[in-house]
Amino acid sequence: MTHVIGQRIPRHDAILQVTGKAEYGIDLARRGMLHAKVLRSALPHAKLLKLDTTRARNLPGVAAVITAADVPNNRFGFTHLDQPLLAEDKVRYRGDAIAAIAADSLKTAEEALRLIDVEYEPLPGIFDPVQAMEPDAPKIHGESNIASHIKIRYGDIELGWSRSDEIVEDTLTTQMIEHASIEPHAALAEVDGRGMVTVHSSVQRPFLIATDLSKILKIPLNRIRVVVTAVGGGFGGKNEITMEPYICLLALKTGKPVKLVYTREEEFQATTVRHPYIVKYKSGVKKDGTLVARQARIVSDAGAYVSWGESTLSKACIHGAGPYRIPNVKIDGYLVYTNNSIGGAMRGFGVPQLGFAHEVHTDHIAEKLGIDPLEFRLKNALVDGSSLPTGQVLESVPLKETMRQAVQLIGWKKEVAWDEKAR
Amino acid sequence: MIERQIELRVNGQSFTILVKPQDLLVDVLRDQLGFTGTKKGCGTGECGACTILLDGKPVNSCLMPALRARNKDIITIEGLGTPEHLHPLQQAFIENAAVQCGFCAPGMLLSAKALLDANSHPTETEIRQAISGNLCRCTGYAKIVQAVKAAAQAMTQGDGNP
Amino acid sequence: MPSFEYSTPTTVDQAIALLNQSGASALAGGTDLLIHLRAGIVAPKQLVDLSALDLNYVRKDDGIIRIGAMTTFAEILDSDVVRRDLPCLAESAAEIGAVQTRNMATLGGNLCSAVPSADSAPPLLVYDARVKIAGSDGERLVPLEQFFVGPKKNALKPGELLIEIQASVPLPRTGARFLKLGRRKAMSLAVVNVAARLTLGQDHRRVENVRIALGAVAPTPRRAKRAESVLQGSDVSESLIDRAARAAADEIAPISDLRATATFRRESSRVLVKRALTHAWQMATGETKPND
Amino acid sequence: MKKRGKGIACMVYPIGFTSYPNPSAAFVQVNQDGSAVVLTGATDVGQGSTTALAQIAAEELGIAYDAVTMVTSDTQRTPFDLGSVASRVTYITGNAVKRAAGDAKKTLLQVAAEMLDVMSPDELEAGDGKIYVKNSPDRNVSVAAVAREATLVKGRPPIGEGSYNPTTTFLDPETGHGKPYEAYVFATQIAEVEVDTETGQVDVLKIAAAHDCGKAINPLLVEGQIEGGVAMGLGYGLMEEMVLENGVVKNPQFTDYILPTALDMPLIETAIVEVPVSTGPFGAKGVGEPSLIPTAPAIVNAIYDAIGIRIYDLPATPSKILAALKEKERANILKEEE
Repeated sequence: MTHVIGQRIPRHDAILQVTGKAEYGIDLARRGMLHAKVLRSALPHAKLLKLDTTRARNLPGVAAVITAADVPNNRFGFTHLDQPLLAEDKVRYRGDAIAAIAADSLKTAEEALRLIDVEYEPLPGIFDPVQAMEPDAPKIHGESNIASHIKIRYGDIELGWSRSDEIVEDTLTTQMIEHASIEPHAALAEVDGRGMVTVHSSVQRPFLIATDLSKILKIPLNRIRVVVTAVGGGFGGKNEITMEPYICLLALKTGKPVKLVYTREEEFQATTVRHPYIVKYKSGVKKDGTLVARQARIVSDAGAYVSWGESTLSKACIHGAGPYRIPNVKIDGYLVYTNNSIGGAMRGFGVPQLGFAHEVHTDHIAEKLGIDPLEFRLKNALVDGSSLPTGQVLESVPLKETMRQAVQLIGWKKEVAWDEKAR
Repeated sequence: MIERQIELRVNGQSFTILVKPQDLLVDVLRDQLGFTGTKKGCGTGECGACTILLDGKPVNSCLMPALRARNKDIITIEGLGTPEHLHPLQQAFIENAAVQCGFCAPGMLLSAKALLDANSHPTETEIRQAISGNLCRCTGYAKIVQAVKAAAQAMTQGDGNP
Repeated sequence: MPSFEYSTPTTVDQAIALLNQSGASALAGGTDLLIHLRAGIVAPKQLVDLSALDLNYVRKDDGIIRIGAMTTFAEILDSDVVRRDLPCLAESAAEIGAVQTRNMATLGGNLCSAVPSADSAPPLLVYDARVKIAGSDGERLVPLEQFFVGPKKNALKPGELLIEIQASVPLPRTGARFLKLGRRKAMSLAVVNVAARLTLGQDHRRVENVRIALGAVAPTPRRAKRAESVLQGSDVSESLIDRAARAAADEIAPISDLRATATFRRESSRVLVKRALTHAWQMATGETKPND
Repeated sequence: MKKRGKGIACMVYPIGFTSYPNPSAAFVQVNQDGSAVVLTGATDVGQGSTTALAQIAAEELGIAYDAVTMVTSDTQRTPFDLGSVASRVTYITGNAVKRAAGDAKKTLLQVAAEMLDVMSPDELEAGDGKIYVKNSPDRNVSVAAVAREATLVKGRPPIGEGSYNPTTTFLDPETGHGKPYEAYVFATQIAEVEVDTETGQVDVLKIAAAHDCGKAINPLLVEGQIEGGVAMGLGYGLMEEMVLENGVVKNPQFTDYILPTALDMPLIETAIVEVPVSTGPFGAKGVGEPSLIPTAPAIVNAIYDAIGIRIYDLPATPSKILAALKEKERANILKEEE
């Protein structure tokens, strides 16, 4: 019998992609469609004193302008409902949207953007998450800039230190990263005679977009349809709503299809990023190379809103001990508001940051002990039946086998003994 | 600003159109003529998604006023091959999984075509050089390089119909 | 994109007449200008497209190599004359952008942009290139060194046009090398770029003539004259090259920016000057062929 | 001088959402000609999930890959799916599709049992577009014939539904204990680099990437995910960085936000470590996100191996490497003077 599983079958739609026939978000077009643009904050942290859209509205060719007052439910967020769709009394980062415009041409929409009058009262900004944790730091939301604190406790960390022959400490930092899908965010919204709102968008999670739209627009889910176009790269950047509510509101207001495509600059300034992390590791180890304790303190720069920051940090903390058997673990993760770009979902969800940190730290420990980095890893690697610091027992753990096969492909600096039993 | 009537030759076909001086070739191709296979990823000539062939040479159509393309031969992805009659490069891109999200593919394919037109037996380095102006965020380029090699082989063996 | 008029003159005189109108801007390859237009950094009333001027050529006559200002970097790379006589310029052309950029960007445009990192500037500086400038009062020939007057500022007066780049065929026993550090291997603006040329005397040891030029380490591409004077007239040696490289690193004025720190630029300038001179020396003595 | 070094990095990564329920659902209909339509809300963002899901449906129904049409990602045409995130589609949507196909197959087998005159559908298997009696494959009937019989004679169109939600628990807020995920994958990457000790330039020569993904539904696509992840990891390790000044992005274009080009990518050698898991569809787990995780640390560890400089803050730029080399030189001179 022939099996389909395991076959090297090319993508089902590759023929459309290589002939230029795949329809991406940026390719959408409707007769009579309007083009939208979004006004972003000129300051990283400020009170909004005045917002006057009269001049923009009166520009010939402008079909509609929306501000916070036009949004039925202006708050969204996954774990924290902290983000306004359009700024109300305050702006918290340079990507905050203040108003959106639909016009008969992109050029008119761009021109109208410049005719919106905004008066700000600048507030002190805070851009360093460590400073933002200080009690007297300017506050971005409410009473504290610490949006969440995640804890993992496993074994007894003090006992771990007391049993260690050597303790190694490192501080590692990672930078802010953009998803940089080659296709920018792009979507088109249209409303039919029955009041059905249809959004065609280049997104990774249509059902999340639909439920968020339903809440924001206060329209039941059976009147909202999200259809995903060909997606020109996602990597987590097209995980959540970005532009869809604006174009839906503008389409509802004008009765015409509305399209919005972000410029590359907007992609960088106004969409989510990979969180920068500061990770302090402290590990205790026996002379023979057995890891006995590991502590991590993680500070994540959330940016102006939590978005997926808490779930990202949580995943990072869970994997903070790395792929190793360590009986005593203590991990603390802090998610901190700043006036920087918003950290969101991105491929690896916090683990690339931690992966860099624990693997460089692990090499440092091996060096201190004078043990080969591969041998040190083999000695401490997770195996079938090992536990993570969450207490979860793992079943299928071919970690050592991945080490063996990687070495087979490229070679290693010295011969190591491969344990036959522990797969 | 006055619109001017110009003739553009795209994929062997002539089009008489009205353009403004500030109209970019990429927008004219996509919005006026419907060649939406030409993609737009940055607007600053850095990603290569808008690559077209101008008199056989790859250029970024986002950095070119449409007026400048008068009297030149333009090839877009739609002119490379169709689903019914694929170019060997397109065939090789499909078979070697050289496309993931596919957004860079049109520009990438045209850069590769210009290479193979000039050099039927490119080395791996020559292939990488030829596509180094086309960013891909999905594939790590490995399968793209493989596909170009495979197409070169197919074309020199005469299996192809370039 | 703002609105503007567009003209495509077919003679240099026509182009100059158009460029004399207020708000006119010359369009060469467009790889810089179109980006600036889109970003609103410039807003010309009129673009004067130079592509119909017949300025795409590389010629050699009476020991002078003449390159039309509208010659693209792809054409420079293809030119046997450039590859043989000005190999260092060919090396820099190969490092500019990627294929698409090289098919569009022109030598004249790169020089006129006068950005500190312009890759074609250091090689032409070490070949003592001159630029031919046409204006309503006729033509003038300006040493390239005097063409760069500030960051993104060139010596063109309003209404003037750079039409040709000239360099003399180097003497025998000449070696030259262009080296560039970018942040990746293609599509990279120079973090530091360096060109060096050495012409040795008949004894194959004495430095008859030396030129060293660097980019991205000062407000303009510039020669390192103190470094040149270390070598000029002396017998070339490894230690002398070392001293010259140190002198070059001392006389530049790098800054820290997104692309690199000033310290890095200074240190790597020293290394690149040393390597470029060493290569040029080997080439001048015949140990190395161009483009090795 | 150029010095070479090798560095290793390992990883554990989970499949699916942390703790929160994250179900996927699917509908399958087998047409009268033996082809099938699969409805799923999962989105193919380039990773090839739609192709892999079609393979799962085809395998379960015992029909050819080409006989499956996928309808995806439309909130009013396809059933709920949490989305293409968290490396979850092959595993979770894959399980949903397999269950839906299995559900449709149940009808087929019941009808076929009568057609082939066997006591129980359990005696039957599907494969190669046929339904046949286990151990006597000569006794068979085509899926098309069965589907036609089921639909037009028995009046029971072979349709199926399925959903899957991994078993997870929320974490204790004080201890972090619980079962946040159902499955985990593991990986090792080794990088070989060459560092120019005078300029701090790092040339990545080769990367070996060995990834556990359970069972590879489609090795071609798995390789693509690994190679692409390595490229993203290389950018993370060596070049990419958004620079903000007072909240303003200073490099909002590809001019100064540097992604790797084809010339920057080394040879990538991949190994797919296949250890099927009982909970995954045909043993599959996932590979989407993990492929980028070990790359940056493997490169940074290789830099250390080459020149004895450990970079603690990403990206490992030549400016940082050269500064560290100079610092080390100074320290060595001081040591010698002591």
